[in-house]
Amino acid sequence: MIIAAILAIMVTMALAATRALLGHTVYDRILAVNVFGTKTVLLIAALAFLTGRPDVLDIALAYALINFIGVIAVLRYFEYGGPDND
Amino acid sequence: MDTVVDILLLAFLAICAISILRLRDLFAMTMMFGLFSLISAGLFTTMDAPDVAFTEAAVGAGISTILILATLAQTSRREQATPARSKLVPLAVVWVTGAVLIYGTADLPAFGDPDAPVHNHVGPHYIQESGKEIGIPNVVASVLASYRGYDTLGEVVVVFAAVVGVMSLLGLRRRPPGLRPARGKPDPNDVLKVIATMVVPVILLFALYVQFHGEYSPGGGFQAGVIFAAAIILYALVFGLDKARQVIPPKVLNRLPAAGVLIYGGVGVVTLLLGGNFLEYYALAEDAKTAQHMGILFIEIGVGVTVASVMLLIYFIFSERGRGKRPDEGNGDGDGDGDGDGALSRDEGGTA
Amino acid sequence: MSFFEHYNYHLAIVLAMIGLYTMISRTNLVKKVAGLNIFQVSVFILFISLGVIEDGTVPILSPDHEVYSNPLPHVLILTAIVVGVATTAVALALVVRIREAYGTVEEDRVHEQDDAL
Amino acid sequence: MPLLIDLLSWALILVGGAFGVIGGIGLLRLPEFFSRIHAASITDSMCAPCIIAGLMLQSGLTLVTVKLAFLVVFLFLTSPTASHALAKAALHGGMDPGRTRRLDGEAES
Repeated sequence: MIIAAILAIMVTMALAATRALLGHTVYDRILAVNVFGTKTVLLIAALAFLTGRPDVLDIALAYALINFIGVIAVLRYFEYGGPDND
Repeated sequence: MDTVVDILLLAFLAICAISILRLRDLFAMTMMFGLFSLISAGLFTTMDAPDVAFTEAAVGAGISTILILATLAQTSRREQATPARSKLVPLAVVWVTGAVLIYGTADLPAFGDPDAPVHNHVGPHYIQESGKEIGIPNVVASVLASYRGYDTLGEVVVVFAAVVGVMSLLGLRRRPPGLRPARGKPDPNDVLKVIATMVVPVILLFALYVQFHGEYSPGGGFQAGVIFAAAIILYALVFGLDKARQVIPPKVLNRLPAAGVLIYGGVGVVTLLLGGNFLEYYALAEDAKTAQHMGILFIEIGVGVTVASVMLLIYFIFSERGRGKRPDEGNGDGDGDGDGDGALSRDEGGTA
Repeated sequence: MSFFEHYNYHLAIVLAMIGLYTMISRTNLVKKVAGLNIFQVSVFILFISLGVIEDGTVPILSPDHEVYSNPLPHVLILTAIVVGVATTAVALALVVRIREAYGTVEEDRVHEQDDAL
Repeated sequence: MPLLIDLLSWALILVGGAFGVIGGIGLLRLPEFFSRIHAASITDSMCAPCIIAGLMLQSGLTLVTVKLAFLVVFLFLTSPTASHALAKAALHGGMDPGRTRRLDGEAES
């Protein structure tokens, strides 16, 4: 059953990756990359259960926060050209 | 199942790499670059290398992406079209290289083969004996910090050397000639500020957990340092550079990379003075396992301090260099004034 | 058969080829740095692939598991990643300085200005 | 009782997976950026908590559950924030929610 979840997550990742490739606007890409990032978090959590080593869940946590920081950084640079113009 | 995930992730990686090659909008390219790092980190997880995945996620998707963005803010946003140069030479070089490498893999043992030479050298020793000799479950941490502690000292010094290089290239003068200081528009994004105040302490706490739990689960000084730096970078992004600079006074921060290397080397000197070899932790305490624990704890602290302060310093140097407005604004670079009119935010996705 | 047993190595080599092509065919310096990073990641993947053992698990000792993947490549690559980001930072610092000195980050423009001197 | 928990967990994981795919299709098929944000938010606010809740039921009361709970709280805080910041940046960057309907696609092909 976890395999079903992994498959669903992979399909979502593929769809998000397609959107990131098609793009049109930079915002679409950022959105798609954000979705892809959260799906990677889920994929790692599911894989941890599939392989029976749930202690690798720390990586999923690190992903979640790095993903957030990445999106915020891209937005700040894209919108204002840096963190200092505040 | 593992194989399917593995091949799919590798296919994603290849697609991502091709789009990095083709995109002319460098911001979009940076997005794909972050995606590339995230996917490769996922791949490392499926290949049973959680420590590597951890580092790649924090470093590749976090710090590298932010550094490329900071560079783009100071250079140009678009790649100029490549002039009519022959594409044949690079293509030929690449195909020949690829063919030679693929020919080279023909003699390698099959993927996952337990009888491969690489698994019959020191690997089995680490796995079978490290529990008795070092006494910590995470074999990667014991190899990194104890068996090959001398190598890791070298790596830490390389990281230290990198910050010295960046500092001498960019940090000595805080503003390049011709750049005048400017204040941008105030940013009223309160939601971000509230969430950031809630999230940043949690990330710092998580970094400490990764640092000190690294002997029992994936983690250690390298990962913890990067995550610690990422938390403060998030703070800088939301609240501005000046406020983030106050978190750690520049005078202290400038000395921390050296302090970390000194802690690491200092452990080695202490073991020398206590009668052991350089970085031979058994001299630190009576009980062998306690001695190993103490040694690993101290040098991981040294690694963490160096990596965190180096990443922070590099980020601060890059963004302080880029603050302010350029006089020659208008040829599409900088994008610092944020008055994009829709046309600015468009890019020709993948048509390059 | 044995050709397909190396699929992981082959895909890593494909990535290396893409990275190398990005580095030598594009003139934009930032893109060259991105290509360098792709190449780096391909080498990391190759190394980690070498350490994989079939039905192995994460190299964190636990009483329930017998077969672990080889920890040595993990250690090498872990430190290589951090050193890689350090070199990337130096490369990007050089790019910023080149832009300040020449007003462009395109390699052939820089060459033109050098030749004009 | 364990059977009930198992069933509940599988149901949650399946529902989560379904929401993920639906959100992914929406992300790909919806016509413009501001409507795509909605699709993306579904995957963040329904798919992730459902799957993680299902995994939590699987793991029982251990440190793993605590980590998963931590993960779900973190995602629940940050995902909407990221979406919000993204929408705001797009608006700020000159994208008009009413106007940009199919323009992108036509300009592209």
